[in-house]
Amino acid sequence: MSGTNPSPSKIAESLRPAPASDLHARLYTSLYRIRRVEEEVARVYPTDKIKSPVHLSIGQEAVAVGVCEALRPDDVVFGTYRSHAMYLAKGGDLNRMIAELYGKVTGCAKGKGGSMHLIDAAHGVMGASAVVGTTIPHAAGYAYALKYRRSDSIVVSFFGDGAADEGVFHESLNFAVLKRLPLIFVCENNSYAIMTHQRSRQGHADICGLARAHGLPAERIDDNDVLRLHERVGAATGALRAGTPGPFFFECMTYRWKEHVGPNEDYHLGYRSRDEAAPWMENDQVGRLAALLEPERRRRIQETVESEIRAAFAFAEESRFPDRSELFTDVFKDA
Amino acid sequence: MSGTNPSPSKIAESLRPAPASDLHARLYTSLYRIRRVEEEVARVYPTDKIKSPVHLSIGQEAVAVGVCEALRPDDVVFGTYRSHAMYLAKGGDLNRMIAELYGKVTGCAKGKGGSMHLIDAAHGVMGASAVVGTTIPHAAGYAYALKYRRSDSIVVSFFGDGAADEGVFHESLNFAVLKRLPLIFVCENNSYAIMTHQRSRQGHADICGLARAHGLPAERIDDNDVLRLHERVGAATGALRAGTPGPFFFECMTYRWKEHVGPNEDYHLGYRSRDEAAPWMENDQVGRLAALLEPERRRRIQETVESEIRAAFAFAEESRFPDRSELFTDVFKDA
Amino acid sequence: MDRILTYVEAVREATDIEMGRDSSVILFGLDVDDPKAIQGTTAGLARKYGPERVFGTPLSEDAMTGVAIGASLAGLRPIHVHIRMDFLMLAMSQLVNIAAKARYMYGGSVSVPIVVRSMIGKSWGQGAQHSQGLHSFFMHVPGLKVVAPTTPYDAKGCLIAAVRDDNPVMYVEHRILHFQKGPVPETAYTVPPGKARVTAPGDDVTLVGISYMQIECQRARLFLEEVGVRAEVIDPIWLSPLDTDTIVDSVRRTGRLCVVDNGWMTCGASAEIVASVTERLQGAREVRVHRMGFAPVTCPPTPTLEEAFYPDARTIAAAVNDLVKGGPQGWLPAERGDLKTIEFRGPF
Amino acid sequence: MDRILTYVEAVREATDIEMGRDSSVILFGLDVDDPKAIQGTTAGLARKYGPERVFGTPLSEDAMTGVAIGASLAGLRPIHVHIRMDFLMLAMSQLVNIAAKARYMYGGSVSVPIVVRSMIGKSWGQGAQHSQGLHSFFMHVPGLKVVAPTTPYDAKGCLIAAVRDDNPVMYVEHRILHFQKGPVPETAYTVPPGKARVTAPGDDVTLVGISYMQIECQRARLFLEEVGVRAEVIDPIWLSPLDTDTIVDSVRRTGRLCVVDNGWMTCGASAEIVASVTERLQGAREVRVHRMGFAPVTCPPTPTLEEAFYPDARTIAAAVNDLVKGGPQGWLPAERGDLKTIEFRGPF
Ligand SMILES: Cc1ncc(C[n+]2csc(CCOP(=O)(O)OP(=O)(O)O)c2C)c(N)n1
Ligand SMILES: Cc1ncc(C[n+]2csc(CCOP(=O)(O)OP(=O)(O)O)c2C)c(N)n1
Ligand SMILES: [Mg+2]
Ligand SMILES: [Mg+2]
Repeated sequence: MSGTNPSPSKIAESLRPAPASDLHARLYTSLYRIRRVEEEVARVYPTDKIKSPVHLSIGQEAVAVGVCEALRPDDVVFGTYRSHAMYLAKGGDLNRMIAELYGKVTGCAKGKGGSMHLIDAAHGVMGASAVVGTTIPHAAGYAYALKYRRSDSIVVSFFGDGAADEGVFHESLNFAVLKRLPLIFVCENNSYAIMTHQRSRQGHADICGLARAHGLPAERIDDNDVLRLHERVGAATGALRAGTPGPFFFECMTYRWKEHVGPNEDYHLGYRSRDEAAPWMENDQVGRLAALLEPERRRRIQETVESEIRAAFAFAEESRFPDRSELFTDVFKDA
Repeated sequence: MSGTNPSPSKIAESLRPAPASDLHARLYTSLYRIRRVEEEVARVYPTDKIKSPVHLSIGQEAVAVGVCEALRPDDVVFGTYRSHAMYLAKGGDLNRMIAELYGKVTGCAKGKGGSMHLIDAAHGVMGASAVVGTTIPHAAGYAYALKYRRSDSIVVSFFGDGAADEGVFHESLNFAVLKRLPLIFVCENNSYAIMTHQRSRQGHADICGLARAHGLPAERIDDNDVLRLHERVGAATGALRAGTPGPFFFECMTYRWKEHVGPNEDYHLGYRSRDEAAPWMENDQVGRLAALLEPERRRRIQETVESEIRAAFAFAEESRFPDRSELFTDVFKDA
Repeated sequence: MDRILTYVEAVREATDIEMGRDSSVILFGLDVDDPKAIQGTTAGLARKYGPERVFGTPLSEDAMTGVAIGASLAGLRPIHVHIRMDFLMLAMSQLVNIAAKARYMYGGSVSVPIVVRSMIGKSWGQGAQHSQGLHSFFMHVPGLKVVAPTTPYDAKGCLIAAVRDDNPVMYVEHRILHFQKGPVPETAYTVPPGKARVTAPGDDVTLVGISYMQIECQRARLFLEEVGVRAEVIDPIWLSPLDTDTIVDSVRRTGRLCVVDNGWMTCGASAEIVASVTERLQGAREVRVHRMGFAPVTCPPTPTLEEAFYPDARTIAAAVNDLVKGGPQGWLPAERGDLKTIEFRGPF
Repeated sequence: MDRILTYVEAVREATDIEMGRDSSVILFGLDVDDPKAIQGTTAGLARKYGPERVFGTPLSEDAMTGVAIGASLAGLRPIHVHIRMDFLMLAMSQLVNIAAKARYMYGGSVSVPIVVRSMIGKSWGQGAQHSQGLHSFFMHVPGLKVVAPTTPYDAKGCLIAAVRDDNPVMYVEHRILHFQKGPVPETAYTVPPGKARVTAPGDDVTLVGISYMQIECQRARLFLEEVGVRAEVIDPIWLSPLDTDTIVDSVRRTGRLCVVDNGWMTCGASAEIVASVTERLQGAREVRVHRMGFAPVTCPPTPTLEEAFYPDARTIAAAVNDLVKGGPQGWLPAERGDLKTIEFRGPF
């Protein structure tokens, strides 16, 4: 069913936008769609129909959306266990994502991956891993192959502030600079690794500074502003396609509204306060972009998205679980 | 036999120096001693009496000597497979070092370590590893313990420019900064990892810059100047003992005169030229310090060292190999 | 009358006792000091012993393992905690190349008294990278001790023994075992290395269950009673050093051995136990052997496949029945409420 | 008449053939492009195929393994070289958590055609960290293929097969095998996964030798002739998938199995082979088994201890003789000039 449901940009286009607000419509469509999908995931979660841990991006959507809307379909992204937003923003198939969370054979990994290993190679979503930092070098290797093949496609590596604690982060940046790869590193810095703040893990806590020390042009975007994110990353993709050697680095400050894993809030645990969250919620990009659209148009986007979501959950519900025989397939690829 | 032979400083003292040139005598004694020991190792090597690969420090002695002469006996060092200089400069037992190279039971590791795993805990030489970068976090852990114990001893981590390619280098620096450890990182930058130049491995090739990005005060010492090394590291140890929080970082540019491993030169291989080596050889610190000493005194130092070296090789020759029963000891420490 | 604790409480109590007894014991690892406190196994310890002795770490498994080793060289006794065993793959160089070898390659002049706690995950979609039982890697390498306690009693006694051991000990937990309850004395007792325990007597077959599979084996034993098979169940507890004698003695009586591991079989603990029992009894006693473990695939999160991935009490009982009766009996016990697998509910 | 090449030349030729055939094959690793060219196995390739296809890397085993995986996801076929197997411990997370699992956990939508070459060291004081044979780790994890060729013929055929395989292949070399000479056809032939080879016929005992130990086993066989024991020698070649059938067929005839591994025994390849042969033949044939491998200690560099650390032709012959005659015979063959172990001379 890959491609049965349109990518955010396609939806927006299908709504024949006035060129000026075209971008806003695209960004809003993607933001709203991701927000609503995850709200539905959170709503359904207590029923135990979702057979997987869920690491929600609610509050962080702007990063995935701002970045991915600046990419081409043939560009490629790698992510983490918290990749619902990235997967959808890049055009990953929604039906197959929800089916994967349900553990159904129609899932993007046939139920063999779960929510932490979303993939949709046809749309450039090349995978996500539950071991922090492990996909960063994959992005570098993929970018090396693109450069070797003289492709003008670009790779984006998404990871969190916690991944910057890992040695592989540095090894990968160094290799990317050494080989001048067509690669954009995007650190989604939500200040926490589970419940441990960046300052409790990083002596200096300046991830952009580390990237610069490896020789990368690095830019911190402090306010989760989807328009600015889109504009700055677009400048980088433009430069790369124009032949400027990579890599580029963006540290995108953002905030996770929900608990690290699961559908609920966790402000009661005391490791962070609602006050800390408040400014981020006031600066919610979904609401902000909604306000930029003319109401009738916004309503039509919402309707399209809502029916798409209803269809996706219905698809997952109706799909079957894999047969036991599936257990032994996909270990090796046979010649 | 630990301690049967005097440490460099002890030799120098025993020679009753005029206070002014005391430092020069100490540095020269240590430099000359290390140079001569390694020249003897290289001379003996073709006889196959040495049952171990040898990674000689000839040309690089100034770093180990400048640093270690600024340390106290109770300070601790960790090193690499190229640690003959560090071991001797810190006061490691010479007899037991040569015996270890010979694979004798009287060796500092009873013949179970070989030249790549020199240790002399009694003199603060806490070990060396053949896997690049692996002792860097050991130094951090040891320093953590010292700080926890409220000791004013200091740990020095010696490693090469190649180790700075490894993720563990970054992870260790970050932890050391996070915990403000009494630790001095000393990168012995001889520009090569085996035959691969730093510029072929590091996209940006600025190791001090990386250290600064982690929040360390970092200083590059470009000219292998033993007096400057000693003075600058002395300033750092002084600050640490005076309560300034660590860690500190030094990148010490130096040059390996011999092949990566083994007793010979390797300029014929073509990965580097004699011209590149020439300025380093002209700037030889052994000769430089020799010239600073009054001839009679220099002669007496040389005599003392030469007889110590003769004794050490004789000791190794006469010592026996371990019995086969030794194979099964030292796997575990029994309660 | 006995005091009942959970496995989690037992681990926490053992840590508390040792930290109280010996100021050289420190505890660190990702999230040991956060509100969830590693399922509660470290709850309250940061407050009680302070941030110098109990601290969360950066995500730096390789360096932090080296830090533990370095601290141990200076006389501390670090307990390093990992919420998933899978993450130890980032620490293999320090564990295999250094911790296991330091004492030997330094000629006995140092020792490395560290305890590395790690947890095997299961169910609720943990999937490929949160479910591995890789203890056989550590059994393979000389210089490491490996323990996988299955009861609260052993969890406490083995952890105290591990902390007091002067050598590196890999302490293997299982997320589902954390929910087990059982009697735990208040005293600071140890369950020392190298001794297995017969957890249930029987004469027809010897059933060795490792880590969580010990629970399934004990349930399987009850199922087997339905078909008149009396299984002797053994918990090796310590996988290295491994108490082969206790297993051999049992198999000498029963003549049949089934080893069920909470991991893959190829070059696994089950291969080792089958091979060494065979070596020991050849010529003396004819023996029938069988291995069970993870299916030889990556762990799938979806329930239908995950169920087929793991051995459980019923599939174990069926296989053992066939082993004892000398061929396929076509018997699979019916589910029994009293022998239901505890399901650990997500999200985790 | 046959063309004779060294193992080194065979590896180099296989790489050259595949790189010439398929532009998606690239070669990288520390020092592959330096004057020593990994013992010569990569000699001239950097010049011939250019720095984009053949390049040295930073000392970053973890990331470079991830780079190989990422490049393979984009359709390249990387060969990643490590001068010591010990260094793979820094790459375990990428190998075990990603390479082995990517195809499965992504539901078959990707494949990871990478070849990881690594070398086991021996002698000349290589010691604790330059001598390990850790192939059993990779046999343990589903999703990886493992091959350990011992002849120049197999070195070439297995490497070509590995490069053409669409899955991750761990290609295990041995520094001393590099010096072996043997016939190697010029054609681009493959020695495909899953087939062992009987390297010498015999009826009294089956002798399985892994990696370098295959050489010692073939020498042991000649020593055994002195005491009238005819050993059948088998080289598994591929350790995963392992050709148990060929070994079982031989043991069914001989009734005796001795497995000699170039690694530790506990949870090692020798445990696996002994366990699976026992499982397969139980009931059908009584079998005597014996395992040999590294002594259960860290590898010592000093010659007197190193000699005791490794099995060799004479100690293997002695053990096999005892196995065949059913008890200690007190026979240890005298050294024979024609059966001397090649000593690889340092410095390395
Ligand atoms: C190598 C590794 N260590 C530890 C963990 C446990 N863990 C899971 S998520 C997480 C936090 C990662 O934080 P970050 O990278 O900032 O991503 P975020 O969850 O904030 O999106 C940790 C420590 C892991 N999955 N992998
Ligand atoms: C982790 C690891 N990778 C590769 C090697 C192989 N190797 C041995 S020495 C060496 C070069 C290290 O260079 P550097 O750190 O600069 O130290 P130097 O030899 O110059 O003193 C390499 C790559 C190793 N020993 N360990
Ligand atoms: Mg975060
Ligand atoms: Mg160097």
